[in-house]
Amino acid sequence: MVLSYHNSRLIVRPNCMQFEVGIAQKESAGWGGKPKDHRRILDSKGKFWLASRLHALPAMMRMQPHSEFQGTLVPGFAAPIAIELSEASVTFGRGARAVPALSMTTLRIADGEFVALVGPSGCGKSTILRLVSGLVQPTSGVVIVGGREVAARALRVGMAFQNPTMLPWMSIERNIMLPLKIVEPFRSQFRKLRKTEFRDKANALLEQVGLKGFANRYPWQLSGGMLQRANLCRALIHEPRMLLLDEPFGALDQFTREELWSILQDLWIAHRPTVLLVTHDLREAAFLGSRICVMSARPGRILDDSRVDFARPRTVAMTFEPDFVALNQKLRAFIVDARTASAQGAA
Amino acid sequence: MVLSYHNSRLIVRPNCMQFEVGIAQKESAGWGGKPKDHRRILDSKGKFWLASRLHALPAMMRMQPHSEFQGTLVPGFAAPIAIELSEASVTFGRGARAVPALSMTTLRIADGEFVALVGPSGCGKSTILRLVSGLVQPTSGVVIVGGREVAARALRVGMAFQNPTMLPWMSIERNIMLPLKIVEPFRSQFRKLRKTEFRDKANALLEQVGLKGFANRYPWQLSGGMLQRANLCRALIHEPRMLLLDEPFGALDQFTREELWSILQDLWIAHRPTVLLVTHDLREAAFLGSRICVMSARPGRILDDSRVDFARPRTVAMTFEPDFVALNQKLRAFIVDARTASAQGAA
Amino acid sequence: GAQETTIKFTLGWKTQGSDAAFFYAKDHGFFKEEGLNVVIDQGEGSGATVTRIMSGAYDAGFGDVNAIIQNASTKPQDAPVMVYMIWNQPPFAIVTKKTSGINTIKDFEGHTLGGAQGTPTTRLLPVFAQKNKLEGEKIKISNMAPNLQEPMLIKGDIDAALVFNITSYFNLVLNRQDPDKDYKWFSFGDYGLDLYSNGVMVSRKLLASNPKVVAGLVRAVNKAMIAIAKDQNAGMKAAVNYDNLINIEVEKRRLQFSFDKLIVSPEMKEIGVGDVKDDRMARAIGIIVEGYQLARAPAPSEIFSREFLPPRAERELVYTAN
Amino acid sequence: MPDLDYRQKVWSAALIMLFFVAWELFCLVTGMSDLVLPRPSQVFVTLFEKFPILWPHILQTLATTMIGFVLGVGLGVVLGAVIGVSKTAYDTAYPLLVGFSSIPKVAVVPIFVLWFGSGTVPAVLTALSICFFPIVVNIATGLATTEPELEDVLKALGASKFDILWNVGLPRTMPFFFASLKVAISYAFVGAVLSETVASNRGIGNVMMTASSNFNVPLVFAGLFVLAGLGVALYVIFSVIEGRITGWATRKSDVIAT
Amino acid sequence: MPDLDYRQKVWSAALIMLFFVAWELFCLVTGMSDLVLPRPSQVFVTLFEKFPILWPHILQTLATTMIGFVLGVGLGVVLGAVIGVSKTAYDTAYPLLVGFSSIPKVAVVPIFVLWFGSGTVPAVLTALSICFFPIVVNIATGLATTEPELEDVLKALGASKFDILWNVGLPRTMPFFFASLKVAISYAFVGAVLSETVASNRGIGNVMMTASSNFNVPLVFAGLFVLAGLGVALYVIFSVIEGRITGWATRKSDVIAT
Ligand SMILES: Nc1ncnc2c1ncn2[C@@H]1O[C@H](COP(=O)(O)OP(=O)(O)OP(=O)(O)O)[C@@H](O)[C@H]1O
Ligand SMILES: Nc1ncnc2c1ncn2[C@@H]1O[C@H](COP(=O)(O)OP(=O)(O)OP(=O)(O)O)[C@@H](O)[C@H]1O
Ligand SMILES: [Mg+2]
Ligand SMILES: [Mg+2]
Repeated sequence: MVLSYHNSRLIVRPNCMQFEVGIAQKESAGWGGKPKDHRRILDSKGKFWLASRLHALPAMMRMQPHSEFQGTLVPGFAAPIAIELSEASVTFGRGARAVPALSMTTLRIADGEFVALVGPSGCGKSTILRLVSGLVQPTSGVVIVGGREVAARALRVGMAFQNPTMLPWMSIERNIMLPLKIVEPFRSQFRKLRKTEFRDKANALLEQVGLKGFANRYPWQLSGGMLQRANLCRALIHEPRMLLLDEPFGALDQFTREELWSILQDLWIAHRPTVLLVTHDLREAAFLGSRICVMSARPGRILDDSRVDFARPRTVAMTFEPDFVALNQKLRAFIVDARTASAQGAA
Repeated sequence: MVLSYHNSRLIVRPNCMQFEVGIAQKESAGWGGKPKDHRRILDSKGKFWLASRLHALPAMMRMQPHSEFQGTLVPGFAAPIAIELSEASVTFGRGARAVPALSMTTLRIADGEFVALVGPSGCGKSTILRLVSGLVQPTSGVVIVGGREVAARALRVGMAFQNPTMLPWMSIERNIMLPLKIVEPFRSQFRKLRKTEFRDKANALLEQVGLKGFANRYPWQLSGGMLQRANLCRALIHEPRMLLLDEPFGALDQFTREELWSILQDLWIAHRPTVLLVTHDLREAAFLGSRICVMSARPGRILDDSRVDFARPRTVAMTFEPDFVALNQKLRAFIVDARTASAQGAA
Repeated sequence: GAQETTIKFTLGWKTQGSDAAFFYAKDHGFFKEEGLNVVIDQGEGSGATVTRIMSGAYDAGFGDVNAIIQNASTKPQDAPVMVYMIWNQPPFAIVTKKTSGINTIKDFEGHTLGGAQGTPTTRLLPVFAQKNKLEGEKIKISNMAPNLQEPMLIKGDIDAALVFNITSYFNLVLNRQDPDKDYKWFSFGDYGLDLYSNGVMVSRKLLASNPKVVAGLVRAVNKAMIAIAKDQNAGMKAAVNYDNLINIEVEKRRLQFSFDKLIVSPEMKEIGVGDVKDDRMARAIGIIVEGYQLARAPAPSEIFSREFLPPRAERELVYTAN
Repeated sequence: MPDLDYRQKVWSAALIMLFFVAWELFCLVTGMSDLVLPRPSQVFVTLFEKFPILWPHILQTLATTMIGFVLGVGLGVVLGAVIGVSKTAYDTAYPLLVGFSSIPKVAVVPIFVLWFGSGTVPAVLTALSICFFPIVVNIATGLATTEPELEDVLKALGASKFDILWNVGLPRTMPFFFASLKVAISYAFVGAVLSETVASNRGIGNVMMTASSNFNVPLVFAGLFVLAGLGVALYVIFSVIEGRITGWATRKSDVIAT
Repeated sequence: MPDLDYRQKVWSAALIMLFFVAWELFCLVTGMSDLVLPRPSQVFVTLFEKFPILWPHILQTLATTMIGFVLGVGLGVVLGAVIGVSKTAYDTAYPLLVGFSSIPKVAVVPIFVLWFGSGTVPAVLTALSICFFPIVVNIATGLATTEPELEDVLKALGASKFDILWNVGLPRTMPFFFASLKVAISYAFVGAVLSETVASNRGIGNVMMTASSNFNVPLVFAGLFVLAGLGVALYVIFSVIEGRITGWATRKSDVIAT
């Protein structure tokens, strides 16, 4: 569903089977028109809905006018909101077998922010990413995903799944080029002359992550870490405005990992996509994130939301500096809390 | 194939399609009988082979007599060799598309040792585990896997795959109980009254790794980290004499990870299985391992093989002590070397 | 004429020597002379010819008059009409091995007869039994496909078979038996079931819309009949021309058998080939109505029309085997 | 969502009804002769009237079909397992089986009849011989395409080939096994009826043969409807079993329903 | 290991030969009459002698079968895709299709003949109607059991249902599609021949019918051998294509061969 007033936004609601990931706003005009206008919601099939039937409305009202992105992100929505979860809960299954995966989570991410999400295993981090990408619908609450791109059909979201699922019948290269086959504007160019151009692009990316020469291999011919790197390439290739990365470096050794941190940071500085990164590595979170959200154990909630103000570009050396270590210690403490919350949650 | 002289050992050779993982020695009598005797190799079908046809012979000759395990392991084979790779190479595919995965690797692991294997992504760590478990045959060289168990059919090897492949049609509990259905002596007891006993055992293990209440879920209902923990349970349930763990904690948060370290360490101290652990976390390697092997980049070789002499049981606090940190630094340096070796290898 | 009318014509079965007249007429341009383009297709059975014509898929065909009687009883306005009777005598017969111990028809009681379902021979057995004062309940019938009857008879699985003599005779020959020496034949015609059988039938639609065409068709077939009665080899040549898979020796014998046993009869000599006697036809209708327990007995005129027959003089068939 | 399930079922039933209504209308509008294609209403009336007569024949056909089907499934699973596991069996048996399947069974029935007499045995054999091939193919393909990663789990435990087949290969193949059952059961009916039309004194095939020689086309269609009904009934039974056994493979729909 | 491959092939060919030798011996030893089951040697001799006569019939049957098969595959894929994707279609179409398949096609052929005349059209339609069901079943099952994880990859990109079907569903289903082709091609032959036996002046079915009504059993078997041969030939062609397209699914054997 798409909000019709000035900004077009994706609204993923419960029981809404059909959805589209994101949609760009038409003009970067400010929010806050007449409330009446807000109530007209246009879905992807061009049908109007009354907003009053949606939980979304209050959340949308709270949004701030758009302003140009300047330097470090300031919470309080100086930039337009790219991702908003309002009291979103997800429960898998029904009845006695129901598993609450996420409980009343509220999270707001501005356009161009780099948010790292940490938390104990099984707390619902992947579920948040799946909510944002529209693969899962909230059982209650609202998820709004918007963007800045003009007139693009999809938000060009780039997702690196936790388990790097490559399509086994395609070579690595073709797997990586998949988003270009699907997402506009690449899609329409795919059949034209640009195929070799795209192939070059894929190979350049593969080389960057150290997979030169593996383009024509099949997924099962790669090691776990290599697959994970290919997975990252697939999330990046269509230059998405929004990156959802689920432990993208988990199976990599320390050095490869640090190399990729820098690559990702450079990319972020250059293009400023909105990034939501799930990780277990606190150093990684602190190195990459502009904000770090700590989640409690299942069913997850956001326990802490801290800004990370170290200057960019950050270097690996910085991660050994006292400030950085102190931040890590602080996060560790939070996670200990999160785990205690877990113990209560489980009881 | 099984060596007939005193000790029965598994020999995994190239072009030998049928194999068995390990076999116990009949008596714990010493090695080093008459060379002539060594030459008689009995395979699993009871057929004799002339050892001279095998590359194995020189490697076996070098084995030392067996002695009881005392305290810390001393390299030099005070204990019987549990795993031996002699100049083992693995190349996947043929001709122009051949990928050398492992090159001339020699590695000897005594019974009851805890060896951590670290190295850059794609260097062949998983391949070594697959060699030892018999899932892959060396293109050249020899792999010998023996053990101390008496009269057991299989070595009760416990393997945690890098990608936790659970059978999707079985609940987590049944997945975890799979080894009990296959491996003697549990297998024969499985159909008898002991099924509930086994189920209790599985549930106890699940509770230990924090998966209480998930026994009857299906694999796709678990998060990445939860699956990995279940995967670990499956490797442990049949109390194997040999544990092959491929990044068993990769998808876990720091604290869950540290908890499981301690559980694994306790288990090792209590039962002294031979453990081969692949990890990217140097702290993890140093915390758990009695020996740490560092591999070069693809095609891998063992670059460094260091003993870790910290007293057992080790605690998480110890990992912050200077000795420990120093070891980590040393390992880091080795891995930098390993990656340089990689650059040459790739060139 | 310049304008040829296409007639879709279905045979009673796969290509057989006894169909030679149609091929001969086509080969020698008899149809063409009448302004007809006759397309001949192989059939699924002489009863199915009636269905094929009734459904409109075919205009004419070679089939069983008894099937017309059945259909005319319920659907008088749809059933085709016989316009040229060829098989004056019924081919329905029971065949048994001489060694089977069946010497008279009374001996059928207590024996198993193999029958192909729905064929007139099988269906008329109760009438046969009743007319000859046999106890019908004592005769067991085993159903089987027509081409299994002779093998099962030879093998001894059945004691006798309910057959068409023209088919069964040659099936036995092809099964390397001597049908004359080792087998005994009980022909229905000899036991009070004096039925007519196959001939040329046309659809009612064709009859109504284009009687001239029907007359032409009948004329051409009649001409061919008379020609091949004199020269069967010429008839076989036309048959081979149509279908080169047939076994010429056997099919020629079959052609001669058809003349010998089914076409040439005292009645035929009296009234000429193609015609029927109305009183015999009425009797035959009575038998069929009884055998099939039909609700209504159609009049002979609904079944057979002699309107299109050439004059008697042109229907003088003289059969000489060669 | 039980109410959605319910509406789903009603909707499907309505569509099936629609099919028959369309057929009825088609016949009425085109004035189709019932010798060619009777109207469903005629067929149902005939079926209802003749049901007492048909009943023993239905039982006969059902029995022979089921025996042939069960034997066919057994044979199919064994052959499929052998072909799926062994390359030699694959290269040898596949061409022979494809060749055999390309032969119309109607040509084989007479041989069965001559060997085993007319009646039940050839019907069972024909049902068997016509229905096992889809099962072979699907079992063999399922086994051949089983992900080696799944098998490795057992291989690493020193499991025998049979253990692997039993614990990994066959369960993984279940969805496609059930798929092939749908084909197999309907072909089993075709086989049994075929044989009955060639040589038998009982069974639906026999009834249909008699009816067709009597030009009683509605009765022929009643026989066809009975066959279709039996096929669908067995399909429904298998569907229920399938739902229980292969639910894991179709979890997709679960997730959507959440 | 090319030499292993080669030995494999020789070994398989030898086993197939063995089958015919065993048949020959069986007939010789039991003194089987060639009116029931001719010896393969007789059949091959007949085949060789009659080949010039058979040739146009072979072409006819091959042509009708191929047309029916291609149409059947098309129909099967479309129906399978619809059933695999839509729950309503699943609930509606499956019972109808199972019911339709349970009907012996031999009962349907006369209807086709009455509508379209005898000859090629009913043969094509029969081949089509007999061969599409295995394809429907396998495509539908393949789509329904596609791992949601694979689909998620595309869903997250905002792909349309068709994109997902095209890029994930169908490729994943390919191994089972090819499996069903093996069943479909052989049944297509059965269908075409069936129709030819009922109503046609040409084609192998017609030859076999003529031969069988002449009790020329070796010629009937020659026809059967031709059909089997055609089936196998097409199977071999599909196998080659299959090997190229679905190699990824059978990588197991690759790994062993390494
Ligand atoms: N399809 C599903 N059906 C049922 N339960 C599910 C499903 N997917 C996830 N869950 C449950 O939801 C909870 C959260 O899962 P999620 O994958 O979001 O965890 P996570 O934070 O990513 O954990 P990890 O760090 O281990 O990957 C888990 O308890 C899991 O069991
Ligand atoms: N089945 C296969 N076919 C072809 N190549 C393979 C296969 N399995 C592994 N390889 C190659 O072998 C090399 C070593 O793989 P391996 O899985 O042992 O790496 P690893 O050390 O475990 O890496 P990681 O830390 O990324 O898991 C890789 O380059 C990989 O591409
Ligand atoms: Mg996760
Ligand atoms: Mg690995």
